[in-house]
Amino acid sequence: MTDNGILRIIARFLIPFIMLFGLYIQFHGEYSPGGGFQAGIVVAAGWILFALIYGLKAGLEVIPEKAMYWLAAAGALIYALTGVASVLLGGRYLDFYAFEAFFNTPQAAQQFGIITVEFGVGLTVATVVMLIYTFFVRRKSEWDEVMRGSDAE
Amino acid sequence: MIDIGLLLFLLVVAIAIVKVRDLFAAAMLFAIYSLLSAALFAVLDAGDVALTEAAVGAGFSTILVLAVLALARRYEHPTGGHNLLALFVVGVTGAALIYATLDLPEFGAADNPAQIHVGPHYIEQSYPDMGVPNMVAAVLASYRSIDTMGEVFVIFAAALGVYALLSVKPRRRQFVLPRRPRSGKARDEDDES
Amino acid sequence: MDLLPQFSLATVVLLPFIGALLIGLAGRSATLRNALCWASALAFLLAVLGLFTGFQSGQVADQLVWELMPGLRIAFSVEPLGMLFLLLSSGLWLLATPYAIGYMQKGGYDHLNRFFACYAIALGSAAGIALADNLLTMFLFYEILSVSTYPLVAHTGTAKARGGARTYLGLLLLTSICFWLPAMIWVYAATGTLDFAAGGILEGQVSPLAAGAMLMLFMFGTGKAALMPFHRWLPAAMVAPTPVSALLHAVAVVKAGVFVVLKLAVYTFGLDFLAEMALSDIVLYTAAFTMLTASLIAMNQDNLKARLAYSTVSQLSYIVVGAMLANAIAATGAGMHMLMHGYGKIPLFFCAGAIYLASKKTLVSELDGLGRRMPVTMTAFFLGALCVIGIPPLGGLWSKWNLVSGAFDGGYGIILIAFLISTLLNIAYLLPPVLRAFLKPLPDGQPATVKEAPLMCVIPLSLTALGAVALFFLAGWPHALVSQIFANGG
Amino acid sequence: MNLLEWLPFIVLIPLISSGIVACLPGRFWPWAFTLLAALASAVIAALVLPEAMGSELSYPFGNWQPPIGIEYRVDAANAFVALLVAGMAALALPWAKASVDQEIPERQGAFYALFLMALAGLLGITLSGDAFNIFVFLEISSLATYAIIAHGRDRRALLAAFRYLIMGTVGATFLLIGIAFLYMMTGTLNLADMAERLPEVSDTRAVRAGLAFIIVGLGLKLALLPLHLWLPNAYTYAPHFVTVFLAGTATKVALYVMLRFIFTVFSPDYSFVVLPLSSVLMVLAVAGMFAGSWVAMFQDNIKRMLAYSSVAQVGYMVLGVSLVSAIGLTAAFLHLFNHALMKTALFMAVGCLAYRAGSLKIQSLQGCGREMPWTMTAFALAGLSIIGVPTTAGFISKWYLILAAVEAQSWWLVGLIVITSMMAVYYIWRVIEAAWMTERPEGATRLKEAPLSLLIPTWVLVALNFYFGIDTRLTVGASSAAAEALLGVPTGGLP
Amino acid sequence: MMTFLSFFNYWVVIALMMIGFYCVIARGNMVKKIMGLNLFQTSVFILFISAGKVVGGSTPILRDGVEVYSNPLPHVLILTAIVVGVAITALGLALAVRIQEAYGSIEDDHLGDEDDDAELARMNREGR
Repeated sequence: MTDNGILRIIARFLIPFIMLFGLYIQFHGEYSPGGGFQAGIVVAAGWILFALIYGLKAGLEVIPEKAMYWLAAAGALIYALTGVASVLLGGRYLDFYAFEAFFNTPQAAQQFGIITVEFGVGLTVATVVMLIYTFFVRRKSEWDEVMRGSDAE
Repeated sequence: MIDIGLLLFLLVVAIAIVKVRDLFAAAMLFAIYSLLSAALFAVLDAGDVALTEAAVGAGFSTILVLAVLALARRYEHPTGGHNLLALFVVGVTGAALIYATLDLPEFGAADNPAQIHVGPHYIEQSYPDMGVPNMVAAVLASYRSIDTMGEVFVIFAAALGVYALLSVKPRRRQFVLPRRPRSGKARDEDDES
Repeated sequence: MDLLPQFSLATVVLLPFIGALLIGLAGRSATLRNALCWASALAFLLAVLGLFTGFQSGQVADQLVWELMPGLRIAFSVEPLGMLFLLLSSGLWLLATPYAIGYMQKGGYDHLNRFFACYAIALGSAAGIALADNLLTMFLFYEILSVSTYPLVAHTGTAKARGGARTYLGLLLLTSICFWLPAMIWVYAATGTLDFAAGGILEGQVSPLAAGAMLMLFMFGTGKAALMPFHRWLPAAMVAPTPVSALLHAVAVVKAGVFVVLKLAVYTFGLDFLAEMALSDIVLYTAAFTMLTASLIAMNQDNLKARLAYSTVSQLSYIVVGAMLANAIAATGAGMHMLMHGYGKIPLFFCAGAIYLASKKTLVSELDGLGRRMPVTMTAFFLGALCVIGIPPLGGLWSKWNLVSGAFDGGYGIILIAFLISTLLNIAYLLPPVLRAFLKPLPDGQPATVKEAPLMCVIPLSLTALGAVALFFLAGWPHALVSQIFANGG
Repeated sequence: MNLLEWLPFIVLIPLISSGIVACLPGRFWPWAFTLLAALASAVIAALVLPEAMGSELSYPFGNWQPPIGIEYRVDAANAFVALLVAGMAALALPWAKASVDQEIPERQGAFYALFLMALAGLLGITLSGDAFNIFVFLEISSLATYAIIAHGRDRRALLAAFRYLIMGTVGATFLLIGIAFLYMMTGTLNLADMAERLPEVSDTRAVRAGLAFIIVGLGLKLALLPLHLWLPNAYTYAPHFVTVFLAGTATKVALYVMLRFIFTVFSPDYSFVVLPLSSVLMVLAVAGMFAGSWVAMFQDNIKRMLAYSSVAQVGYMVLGVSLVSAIGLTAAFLHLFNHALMKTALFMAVGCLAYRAGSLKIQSLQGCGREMPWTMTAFALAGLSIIGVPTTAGFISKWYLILAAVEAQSWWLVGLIVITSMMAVYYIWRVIEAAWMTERPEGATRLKEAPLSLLIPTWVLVALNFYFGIDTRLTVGASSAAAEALLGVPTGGLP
Repeated sequence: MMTFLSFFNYWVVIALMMIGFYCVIARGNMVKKIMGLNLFQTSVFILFISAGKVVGGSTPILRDGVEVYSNPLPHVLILTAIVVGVAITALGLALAVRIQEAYGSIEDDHLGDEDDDAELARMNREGR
């Protein structure tokens, strides 16, 4: 598939749009269907498309496996630590009204909280999907390598 | 009505998934099933769910199944006849479910318990409370935020699990029953995790 | 008097356990181990004697160690029956110590640290049973006794020993957990207490029928009393080295069993209540049946130790019968029989061991002519046999006398006859070995090299046999001791 | 800050720590951080327990009052279970170091992170007062559990994990169906709110079926016969540390949630009078006690034997519940706690054995008692506890169980309890006999005693078995308070 | 009273669930089992979502001119449940891959039954 020129060209155009769409879902989630999870999947889908066409190796050059792993943890921690922050500010866990001090209205504080945690969700989902995809697809090539190696033995 | 047709269609696809022995075909059918149920969700006013089901069921899950099929046999072993015990268990469960539906509230009625308790609060209060028009997002990320946090950790756990399982390098010798290792070297390598 | 140490009750119970710990840690030095064995036995005896003097002057206080739950206590107290049992076991432990050391070393056994440590634990648990203030404490030490004697029975580790030990532990735990424990919980549920009290705790609290059911559970649950059909463990335990058979299966373990029976009869059910209960007769007749059947079986055993084991089964039932006759005279007789049978049976086992050590003979039919080679041993055997049978001038007479008059007083004619027949059977199975040894000539072709067993074995067996004789003359004090229970209106 | 504000951190500390631990490199830091997290969680749980005795604490997340938001609602019953779970984790972790280093030399960050998630999931189920939140945390713990079971060295660990995954997910889906019915009938997910609104609709088929589905779903997690099939293999082939932790906690939490539904959400009058739940549970419990003990008697692999014994012990707990009395329920909670102590101790001892011996077949362990005396003594002592010898924790729970049966005049149950105890004697004794009363087979490798880092925690657990067998104030007090909290009535001074 | 449409809706959903459930317990192939699991769960999701539907209502996103909204709560729950489902699928399939490598099959009939404990243990020890 990596040799198919037409696909490459289409992908080159398509992938930015997919990413844009993902970001739109991510940050427009309060107004229309969508949110962190869907955005994460879409962004990951963009990357997967890239990896399908340019090869997994190229995909991993864009974002290395280690980075995915850490970002996945980071996303979950962003979510959790937002809650901790609200406790430190004197509220209950995940009580976004606690951020009111930084904003004009309580609603704004809530929206800030929602956007932050949704970002955490999106980050984790996107990286986890990429990570799982990486492992499953790479398994095949690793396996082929082993088979070849043992045949040569 | 559209959902009668959709439901029947779902039924057909589901039976086909169970019946078909070619796992590749089953995976494709499963993607169709997911898309159909996504359509059903959309009909039932659940836009967010529809989007997610389509992305996950028809996209991600299918890719994973295909990746597994690249490593394993594509065709399922035939199972000899019907599994009577399984049929019995399923029959009992189904009967219990049907028994339960006899008293369930009318589908779609506006005065169902689910529609008059708690639910309206979200519909009415989410905008005043947080100025977010998408009630699903409001409930998801604020009213029931801890659930969603749990969800994030579930998916993170899945990633860690897959990482732990599949970052172990595959070894040739695992195919055979490890009764008599062929050479000392192979034996050393066989040890895992 | 002041020379004797005055320990609290828990300390007395703890002494053998401490000894066991030290013996277990003694390492490879045989001298150190032997010294520790001696020291523990001696210390224990002194502590018991000290307790006895305190008891006589009424100075011993009850002791609460710990309260598990309201009404569930680990507590100790002392009363005449327990005192008697303590005196018996502590005295015989000291006498058995040289025998055990000699036997085990001469016999070339391994793992002696474990052996002597478990030996001491068993004695300690017997003391715990003797001093228990309530059913729970008694149950606790009863179970420790079962578990701690398991390694002793299985000591040699052969398949046969393990099989015997499995039967042993299996039956003892089975009966105690399946019958004793539920009965105890039932008593607790019914009365809210488990304490022993003079005159019993059950009267007026439960219906006679329920009490009867409890009695059955308790009596058959006390597997150590070897009531049929739960007597199998005792012959099975004969695979153990002889010192174990001697001290534990003639004294500590089985006496613990019948002690529990007596104690339950007197302090939980109360003799009066027991007499009212129709169901107690079932136990009574089962015991009488056991008494006769075990004697009959004993007659047909060629293996000397097995014969002695069945004899023990039979003799234990005397005590159970005594308890179930539910009157003061019979109960006194039962208490005394604990002591008398202990002193009568231990020389028999010692002798069996000595014979095995000296000549490797285990069967009655092989004893021909041995009396001339081992005169001391066989004489001791003779005295022990007479004591068990109950012939003057040996202590066994007095306990049997009391038992028989108890049966007479209670109007149990059948039991009276059973005692009579049983005594005849005693003669029939205990005297033949002696007669063979002294009257028959050595069979031809046998090397004449058999000599007396080592002194370490011969001295204890002579001493215990002499003790049995002495008890004939000193029977007054155990009688007085046991009678105290009933003197103050019990 | 007052204690209530700390309440959610019982769950949150392990959960958040898992994110951090996943990124820690090497072998020391993941373990140390995990230990700290579990300790902190246990300390908070210990502080909360006295507070929760006799009163209910409610912590609304996001400050949204229930039933709009999700709350943690804590009374004596779940505070007790939470302390048990967190405490067991904190006690098991010091033991983990050596064992995990040996079994899982690499990627320990991921392993400990998964462990923490399993722990946080269990704690979350325990504390949550919201039906769907229970489902989510159940899945966190389950998913993490499948993954850590699959870490076992034996390849059958993979199969065990897979089968557990299938059965566990079916169970969770059943739970979800039950929640769906209850939600459709009441319109709420909050348990307390649900309890208030249920009486109006309780006489409907949907609600009855809902309860049935919830019980079947939780029964799977609880390993109640005949839904126990996943347990023996999962326990046998999981890494030893995982078994140690799971054996003490996982089924207990499922039992607690079941009790919460039976007693609080539905009233006992409903569950046991309208539905024949009592007899169903009793039959299953008795069958579990018997079948579990029976099969355990014939196992060659010690770990598998103990796993079947766990099935039997779950039967004891459910039996206590099925007697529907204050004493019975107290007995169930007591056994829940005590069984955690004894099984953890036993599996720790077995882990010590495995650390040196490799194989856990009884035949290959003949004579090991003399080569590993401390390990085998610990095993024997913990075994006494499972048999129920006085002064051990096992005796106390057996005492209460029999007391409850006597009180209910069910003599046949008394008989069954003692008979299964005898079976326990048999299977424990088989190991002890092999360890001490037989000689080491010819040519067998000499075993060294396990390292102190394994032995000390094992002996701490053994000591606790005896401590709680002697000092019963805490356990009996907390258990009867828990029973009171569930029954909603004072039990009137238990004997 | 319930109308036919209601019953039809619920019963088809139940039929779907049972097909999935049957697939889980009766099929030996692990991939098929996981698919069955997904079928089962997805059908339960449909049940949940139907509980939130109000006839004549619309997607719960606040807009002018819309009076009746469907209940957003089930949607939220099912969003979470879908994520849980995909997590399980991923882990299950990863396990299937490893089982395929270790046994050469993913037909769960009697895999592992004849594994030799002693042999595996010895190899583990030597691998150490």
